[in-house]
Amino acid sequence: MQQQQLKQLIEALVFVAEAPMNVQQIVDHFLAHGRDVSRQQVRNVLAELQSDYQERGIQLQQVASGYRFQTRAELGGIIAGLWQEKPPRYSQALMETLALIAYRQPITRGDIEEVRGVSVSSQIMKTLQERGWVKVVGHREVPGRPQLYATTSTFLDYFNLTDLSELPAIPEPPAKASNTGPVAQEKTAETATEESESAP
Amino acid sequence: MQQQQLKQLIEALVFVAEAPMNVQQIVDHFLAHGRDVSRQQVRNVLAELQSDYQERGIQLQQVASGYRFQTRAELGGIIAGLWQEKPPRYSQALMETLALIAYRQPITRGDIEEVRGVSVSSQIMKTLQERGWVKVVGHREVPGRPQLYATTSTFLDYFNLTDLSELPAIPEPPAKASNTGPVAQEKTAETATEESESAP
Amino acid sequence: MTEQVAPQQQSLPLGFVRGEPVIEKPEDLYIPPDALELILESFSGPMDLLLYLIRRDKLDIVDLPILPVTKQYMTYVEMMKELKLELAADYLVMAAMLAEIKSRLLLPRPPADEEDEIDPRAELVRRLQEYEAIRQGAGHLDELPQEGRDLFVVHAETDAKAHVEQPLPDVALADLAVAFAQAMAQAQLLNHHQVQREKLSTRERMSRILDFLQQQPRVRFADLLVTSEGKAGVVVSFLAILELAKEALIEVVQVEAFSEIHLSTRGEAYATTTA
Repeated sequence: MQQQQLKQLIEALVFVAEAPMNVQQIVDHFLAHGRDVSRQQVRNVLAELQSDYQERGIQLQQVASGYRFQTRAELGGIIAGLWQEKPPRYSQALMETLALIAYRQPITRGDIEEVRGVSVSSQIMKTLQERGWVKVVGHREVPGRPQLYATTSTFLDYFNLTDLSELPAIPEPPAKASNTGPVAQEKTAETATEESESAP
Repeated sequence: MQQQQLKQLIEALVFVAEAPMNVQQIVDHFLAHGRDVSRQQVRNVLAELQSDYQERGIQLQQVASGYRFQTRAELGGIIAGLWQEKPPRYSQALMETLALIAYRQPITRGDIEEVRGVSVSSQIMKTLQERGWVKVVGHREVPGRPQLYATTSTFLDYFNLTDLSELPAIPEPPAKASNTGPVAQEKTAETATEESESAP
Repeated sequence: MTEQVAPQQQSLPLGFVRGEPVIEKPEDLYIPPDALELILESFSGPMDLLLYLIRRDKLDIVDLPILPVTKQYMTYVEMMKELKLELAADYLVMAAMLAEIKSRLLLPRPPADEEDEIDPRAELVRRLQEYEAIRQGAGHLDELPQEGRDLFVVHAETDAKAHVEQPLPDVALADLAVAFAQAMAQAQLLNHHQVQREKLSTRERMSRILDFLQQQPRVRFADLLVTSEGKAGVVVSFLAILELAKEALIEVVQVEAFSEIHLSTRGEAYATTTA
């Protein structure tokens, strides 16, 4: 296939797809149509496209689940006016809960309550799960087997991130007071194992 | 407003709008956000955008109700694969109707209904005729002159048959209740005898 | 949000009544409960309130001065109690904790325990630090460009959907036989009588002859007996014609003895006779 046609096709594909497309999906799509394209070729084309759209009103953005075209963030205000409804504003309580799950995942409801000092409302957890931002990834093996929550790729997509490492840094959680130290470490180790287990 | 920013905004607006946008709608949108832009300016920008996208996978197209971005017509075929669905399955009612027509032709709708105990939907007859598997070969000269259905050569071709005598022998019907068992067996035995008789 | 109600005075800002800041709650002045509620409800919890008090008074989290913080915190909790705000329960837990830390700090410590003793404030300090980090994280999240607020995912129109061919269902021959068996089994259940299965080749020939008669209204009997199919073919055709005649689907006409026999559909025969 000619380079020019390949580029046009990938561009059109990403524009037309209903969800972000990743490199593998693009390769598979071509394969399904009897065209052999390597992952590297696709990656090169995507990089070229990204630079083509650098100065335009829309951009080719890589998010967690793939590539998508989106408007420049700086133009947001005036474009938002196209719709009657205002974008939703989330409460401080919801944003704190989301931040805890994002920065300290996997995390139980009890952990969230301890940091925030208030019980977590079921409505907040429901909203976060309905938006597809948060999901249950396992249980902590302690009495009651509380559910462990983590963020999803939908969350990353929504906040325009490729992965969690792109979250702006915050201070590390301070170590627990010395007498509780060993317990805290044990918990962290256990959590880490659970995380790797729950990864697909 | 700077020319560059105006262009980015109009580009993003046309991309984001749910329906094609015309020049007046674009002018009105800017006005609603306190920005004065002339129709001529908007037209110039649209012309520029059209030429920018000349060689790309998508193009800025003017249609009756305004401007919109759409994929190049030549790419349609390969992009279509994004929506290619798996073939559906025919309903049990359709399969039984087809089977009755195949094994009992020529047959009227009334005959089929008598065997199946339920009315045959017009949709089923339409589907079978559209598929080219079944056609009307005459009328039974009884009141109402019901149409007589038979299978076609397309039907034989699809199932890779030379003629109807190659239709498979009727398998034992799945026992619906234990007391119907012997009856079903009896029938199968009889069927098998007939089959061997009808062989040339 | 809470920063808006955080002026630099040492005194407690309760709110603004008719544009005037209310510093202390005067006994004789009526403060609309709505205004107070608004301020108190702007805190997302006891940790938020505590952090606000510390930050407002520019206190050091690590060297937390428990006494003044507890006093100020209690003033707010009292107001919440008066207003019967629903959140009070969570705030009371914090109040109890502050009171406990205060009492432990005030208690004289036995010299032997001096080294092992952990600062009773340590756990609270740790929680405050973590809470502050998370609040910062929530702020970061809020500042990230968000879909539907700052940026919009765009799609292009396409005529590609017109190229999508709706695939037709696949049917296996065996499925057809099974379907027939099922239909017949159903018929037996319905009718309680044997449904005879007729010879396939005959039924097919019947269809073919009827179809033939659709295109050609009158056919010579002899034309239907195709010798190329051999004896069996002739027999099948003959049987099919007899069956069609029996079922009154066709008209068999012979003008005189030994003359050519013609076949026509019944409708056609009627049409000819009436014409």
